[in-house]
Amino acid sequence: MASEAARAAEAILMVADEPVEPQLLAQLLEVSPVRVDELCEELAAAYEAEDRGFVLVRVAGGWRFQSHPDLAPYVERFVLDGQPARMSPAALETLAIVAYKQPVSRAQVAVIRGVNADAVMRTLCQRGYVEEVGRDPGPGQAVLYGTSRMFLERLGVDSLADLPPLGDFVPGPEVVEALERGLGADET
Amino acid sequence: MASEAARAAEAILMVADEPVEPQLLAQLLEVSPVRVDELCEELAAAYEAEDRGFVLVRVAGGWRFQSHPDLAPYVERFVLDGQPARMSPAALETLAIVAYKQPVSRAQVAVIRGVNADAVMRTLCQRGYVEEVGRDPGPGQAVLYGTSRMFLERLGVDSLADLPPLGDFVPGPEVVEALERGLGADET
Amino acid sequence: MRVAPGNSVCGDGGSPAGILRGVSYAVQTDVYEGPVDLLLHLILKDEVDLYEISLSRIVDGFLAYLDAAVAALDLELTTEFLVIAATLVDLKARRLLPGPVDVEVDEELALFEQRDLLLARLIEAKTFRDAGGALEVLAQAASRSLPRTAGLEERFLALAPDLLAGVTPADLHAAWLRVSSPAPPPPRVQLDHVAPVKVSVGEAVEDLVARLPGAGLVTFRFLTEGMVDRMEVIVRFLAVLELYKQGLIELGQAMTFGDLEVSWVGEPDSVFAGVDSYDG
Repeated sequence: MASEAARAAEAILMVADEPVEPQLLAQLLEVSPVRVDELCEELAAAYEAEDRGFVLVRVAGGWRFQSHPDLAPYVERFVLDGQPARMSPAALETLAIVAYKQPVSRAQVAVIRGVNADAVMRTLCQRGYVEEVGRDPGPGQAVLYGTSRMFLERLGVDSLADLPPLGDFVPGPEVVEALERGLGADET
Repeated sequence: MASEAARAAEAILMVADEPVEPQLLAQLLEVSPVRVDELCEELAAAYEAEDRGFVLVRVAGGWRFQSHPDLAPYVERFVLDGQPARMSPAALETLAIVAYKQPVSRAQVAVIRGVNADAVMRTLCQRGYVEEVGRDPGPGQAVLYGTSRMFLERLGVDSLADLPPLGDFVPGPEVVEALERGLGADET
Repeated sequence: MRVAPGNSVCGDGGSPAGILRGVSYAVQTDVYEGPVDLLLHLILKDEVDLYEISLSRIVDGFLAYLDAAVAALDLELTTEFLVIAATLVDLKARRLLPGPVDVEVDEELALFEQRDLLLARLIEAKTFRDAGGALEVLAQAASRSLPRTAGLEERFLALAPDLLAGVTPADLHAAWLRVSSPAPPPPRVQLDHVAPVKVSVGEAVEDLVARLPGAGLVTFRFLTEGMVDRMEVIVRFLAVLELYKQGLIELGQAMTFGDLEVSWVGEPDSVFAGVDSYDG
């Protein structure tokens, strides 16, 4: 029978996007950091013994699940065949918002796009086009995102200043009309 | 000794960030989709038997790892902002109309609810549970809405066919009688 | 309790009751449970026969809503409410006013039709409300598990196709313009000139109790003189029905579509007993 702490560690590590530090796990599981390392080592040994396709390893100061090195050929095929090869319009729009409005939080991106942007932002971060650049000083301390060096390189520009300026935007007649209507409607 | 295909499935599912369809897994593992489902069911049963803190489930048309529901208290403490806000009764009722009547226009939803449905529909679209799925071929070409893949994920079901049948919710004779009595229809 | 427990999956969380208390709107302006919901709640929860008192409560509840949400007054909602209120007033009036002798068969049929339509809508509304409750149960259960979303490990990222291949700065700019151009605002009806209706059925009853004794035979038209708002007239009509039910007034109608005549028959110092039924 697995211990509650070991099961809780498995659950947390399964949903974590980044390696989880033993100190944080210790706090969540209410055991000592030393005990956390013991538990994780026991789990890792069990997966090994059961010949699982994943491993639990200590990287970058924390614990995380990852695919077993033996199975890299399958994962590579998954990366090549199972992932989109082109940027979707939704992803490109999100990237444009980050590029032009940075630093920007995920919530702000969602407001501009009108739909939840979490999944797309995660993909853009993972691909290295977008990265964390700071924290909002206000309440909640939302993570702020900006575009990366790699983004500029892949797009073939030297700096953000080389992107087409926002000032080029001239609203069409229907937009002007809509704006006027909007202003009129607020008159009392 | 675990089979190579089962191990490869575990490895791929560990690096996937959304449910992986059996067809794709079948192609990568070079087995049939039916065999994929069997393998995944065997894995899920093994995790269950080993009392793991994670589960392998079929959601929104694919397989994915997720944390065991028992361990929600730990995971919630770890993922502070992860809990989706609860939906209002109005949003739930509207979502039910879209889920069971799709594809459906906003006007059709409004007729059933007896009130303008624009605000609620906009919220549901923003949350990503409802999306445009086409246009009414008739005059006016009203936008038609349906539930999204995210809706299935949020509800933890594999497909729309797994929702309880609408017939389950049609009020029984005693309720209909009460309604008739309320409208004074049982007289005369 | 007439409602079988199994038929109430959603549990009715109490929000429809808020309509009557006028409390829930401040936080739920976009989720107003419409007139159909309100009827459903009144009939199934309070178990009132609409013939008894609840129509006035519906009107009072709706007025309370309008009071609280004038800024966001919704024309469709108001129209919907008027249609339902008018149907109900019609239904009640038929049963209160003297015999069906001069009622056209066609009218009677139309009335049945309206009532059946209303019933069908109530059944439909109840069905989807309970279905929504079931979805919530599923969502709650599912929210206890979180999916793995960690994604690719670093060693595989280099393999992943470059999603920016072929994307130019101009494409990016075009994408920005797509999301940043404002969508035309939805058409809005100017309602600023519409004064909110302040009178409740209870107040209308009080007004009638003050005016009618000693006034002799008066017409309903007379009692609603100067009223420009249909809602006010409906409220006044409900007050008249209430007094009739209490046996304080007599109603008469000389001919079909003729003026409704009202005369006070209560004792001069009759204590009006119905005010408490307006509290919801």
